[in-house]
Amino acid sequence: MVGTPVFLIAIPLLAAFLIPLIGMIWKESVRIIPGLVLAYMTVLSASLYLFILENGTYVETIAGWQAPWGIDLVFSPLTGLLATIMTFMGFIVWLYSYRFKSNVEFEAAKKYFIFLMLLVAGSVGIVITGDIFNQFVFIEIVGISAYALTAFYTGRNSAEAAFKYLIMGSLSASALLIAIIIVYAQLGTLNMAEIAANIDQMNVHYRIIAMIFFIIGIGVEAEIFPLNGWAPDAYTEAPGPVGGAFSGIVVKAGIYAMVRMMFTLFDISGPMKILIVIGLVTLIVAETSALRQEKLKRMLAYSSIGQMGLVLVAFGMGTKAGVFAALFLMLNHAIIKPLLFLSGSFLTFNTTEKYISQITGMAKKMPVVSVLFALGALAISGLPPFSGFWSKLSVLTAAADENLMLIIALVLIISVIEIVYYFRVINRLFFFEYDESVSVKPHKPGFNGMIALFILAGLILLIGFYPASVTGYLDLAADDLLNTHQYIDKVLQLGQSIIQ
Amino acid sequence: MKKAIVIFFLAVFGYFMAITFLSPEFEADRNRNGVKDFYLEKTVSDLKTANTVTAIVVNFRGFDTLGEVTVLFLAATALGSILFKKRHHIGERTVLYPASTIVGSGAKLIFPAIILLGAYVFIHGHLTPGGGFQGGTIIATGFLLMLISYRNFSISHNILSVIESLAGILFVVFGFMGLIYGGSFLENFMGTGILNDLFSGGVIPVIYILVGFKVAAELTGLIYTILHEKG
Amino acid sequence: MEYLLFTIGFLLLVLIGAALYAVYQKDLLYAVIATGVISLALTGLFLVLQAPDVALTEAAIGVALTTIIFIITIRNTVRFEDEKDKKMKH
Amino acid sequence: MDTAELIRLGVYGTSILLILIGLYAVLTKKSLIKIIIGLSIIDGGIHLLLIGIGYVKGGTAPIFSPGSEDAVARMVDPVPQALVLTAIVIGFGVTAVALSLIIRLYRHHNTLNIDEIKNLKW
Repeated sequence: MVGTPVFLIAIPLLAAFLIPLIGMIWKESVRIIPGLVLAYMTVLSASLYLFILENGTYVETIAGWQAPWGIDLVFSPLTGLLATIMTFMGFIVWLYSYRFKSNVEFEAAKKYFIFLMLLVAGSVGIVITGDIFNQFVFIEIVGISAYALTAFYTGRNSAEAAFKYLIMGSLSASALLIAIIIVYAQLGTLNMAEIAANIDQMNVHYRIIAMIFFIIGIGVEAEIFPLNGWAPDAYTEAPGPVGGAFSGIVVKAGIYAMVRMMFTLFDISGPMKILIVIGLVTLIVAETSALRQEKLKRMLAYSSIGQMGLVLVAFGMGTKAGVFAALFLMLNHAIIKPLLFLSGSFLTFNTTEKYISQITGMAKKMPVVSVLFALGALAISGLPPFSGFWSKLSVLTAAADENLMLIIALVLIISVIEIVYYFRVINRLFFFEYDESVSVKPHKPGFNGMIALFILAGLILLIGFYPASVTGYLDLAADDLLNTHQYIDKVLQLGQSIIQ
Repeated sequence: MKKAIVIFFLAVFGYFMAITFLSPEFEADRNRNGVKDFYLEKTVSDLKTANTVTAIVVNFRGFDTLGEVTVLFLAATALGSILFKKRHHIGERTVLYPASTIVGSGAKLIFPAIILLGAYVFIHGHLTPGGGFQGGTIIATGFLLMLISYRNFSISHNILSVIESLAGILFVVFGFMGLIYGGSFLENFMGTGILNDLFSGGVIPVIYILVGFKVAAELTGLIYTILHEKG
Repeated sequence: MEYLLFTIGFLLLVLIGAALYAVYQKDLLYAVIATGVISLALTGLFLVLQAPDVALTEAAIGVALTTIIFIITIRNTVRFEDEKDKKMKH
Repeated sequence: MDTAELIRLGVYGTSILLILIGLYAVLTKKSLIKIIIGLSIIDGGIHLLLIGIGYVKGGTAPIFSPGSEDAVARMVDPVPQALVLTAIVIGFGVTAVALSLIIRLYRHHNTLNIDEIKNLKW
């Protein structure tokens, strides 16, 4: 091991404070240090993950106080898997944007990389923390980095998208704080395991109200309907790689927070139905909106929201197969969506509007990027033999086990819709003539960016042809999420509870 | 029409809030023996810190505080990034009229006192009410007073940034020292001394003083940035 | 005890009054000052409710810093909610 | 109804009212600055709510002075106070970012009216 879970958060923070200092002397460091930190986080997270697969969940206490009293970090098969995915995606996004703005101001680049690094660190923090108020703090860290990244380009609309995001984000943060207040007032603790162990002592009315506030509070990051109004604008206006970071990292953290809250914290009969309803509404609204979009990134954003709806539906089934399918979907989405965003951002390079019509016939000019984009599009719409197929299949089998025919039918219809709108783009990309008056000027994509794209594409093909390479890990993670008692026992190691 | 919907929504929201917080059951069902008693007891016996809030902010929930200074750091950075202009010349400060002699001399007179008060508040954070955040913000208000009273009072952005970075780095380094000498991140690894002494509480006052420096530098920088913004 | 009750009641009334004033006032500068008054009343309440640490923070951040950055923003943008009278800007 | 009950109801009721007033401003007002004012009113309400949670009747501040080490039983709950400290600072950070966004929006649009700015669809 090269560290403990707390390094995943402390090291990026240390680096963020260090960068302005070193940047005064050595300008290139503002690009290199974040990359080194993200690479280190990936290695650390992966090695910790392998470690805990052998030795069981690792709970780290902070400031020397045992779990119910102090803040603790939980590194379990589920959180470890997610943290590894996130840090890896963070590294990929860094790799893609390494030369980003290299010809422009040093100050801007410095800030961009600090925000990116803290975005990843905050998302990892949301996942591995075991304390609800600590989670709130991390949500705010992610939030402020995300607002700043959205408003990064000084274009006309970016400030507006960021402002919209900020209003929704801070309203939902207030809701989250109210939920925390209710829980603390009733149970006198903020530790997740402690809350989970004592949730049945809480009045049912308060439990339901607190849960509603929690859903509102986390829903903005998790992009559930109707709290996702910010997403299409933010994805469109943010710099290209940031869209990939949002869909690959931030949303995953939001979904995790929501699922952890539903499965572990609030043990109400029927919360799963709530998840299914939320997920289905999100799915249908988002996918039908995606069909109508004229702008590439807006379409991708709606598609991303729709996928998250599907994830929630799969989680909502509440069975082992459902959770497994949901995690599989999350993994695939975390790989495929950044590929689409990153390659899409190469295709619409230097345009402000990013209309789909602007990429007409680009395949003739930028064949490699176009093929990679098409690969992502085919994979996410669930066509065999790519990775998306297996996750959609597992959703369908999970639904079939539970006899949820409505869900099966809807998922199939949605898949058709997805195929339609992705093929619309692919059609334009490959089978139309290049038209100089409409299309963007082709450019030579950077070397580092292409490496990032190839890594992602390689992963898609790997999972597509050998799904068994990941299913074992996902299986363990699903077990971990469903086993609330084990979580409580592991965190409250001594078996002591402050509430008798 | 829109207003009617909003008021309906507010009524529903208010109703739920009211039945949650105003019903007598809310108090009756409360579980009083939560973490509170443990914190109060351990603050005196183990940490030897008189101010329990400080002990919680810096030690029991120190990780939150680390996140919180990061939020401030991010906000200050974001402000610079959002208000960034291509041709970045330091603009004239948005103070329309120079301060009158009375305000000017008054500010000069009060400024050292404010700084002193801020320093007092964060040095005594573990003994009396106050601490790093409070002291830091008080110092920032002192600089604010000078900035709006004198058009040519200026602070070097680089120095602020160095103070901020050093304080942040030392905070994390103290956390790691806790990991090395105590066994967990941010653990109180120094001798705790005697309750109500200035040098008591081990690492708590040290970290809180660092937080004070960091908050003061961040807030001053933040105000400085926004003050030099011409609409 | 009566004294405590009176103080708290007064501060709560100030809070609600200032909040309503801040929302309905068309002149944003006055509205911002009203939010400063809210923070001031909150400071007093925190003090009465035995939270001196929070009172100090609220006094420094809520009353001084938040108000001043609001005022700077208003100075850089518009002063009136309606914006019809643009030349009344400052 | 005794004093403690009155204080409790008053504090909770006022904070709920503050939250509602703030929400009303956020949802109906056209001026961006008014929206941010609404947000800070909501924040104030929530902070008051948190402090109200921790208050016990006749309690003392959670600070030990020499010779009062046995006062534990009468102290108010320090945890919500620590949480409010964090929340206030975070709220200030968010407000500062929001106001800087407003300044930039004004630079581009020369107005702060939300109806005139909207060229992104909701």
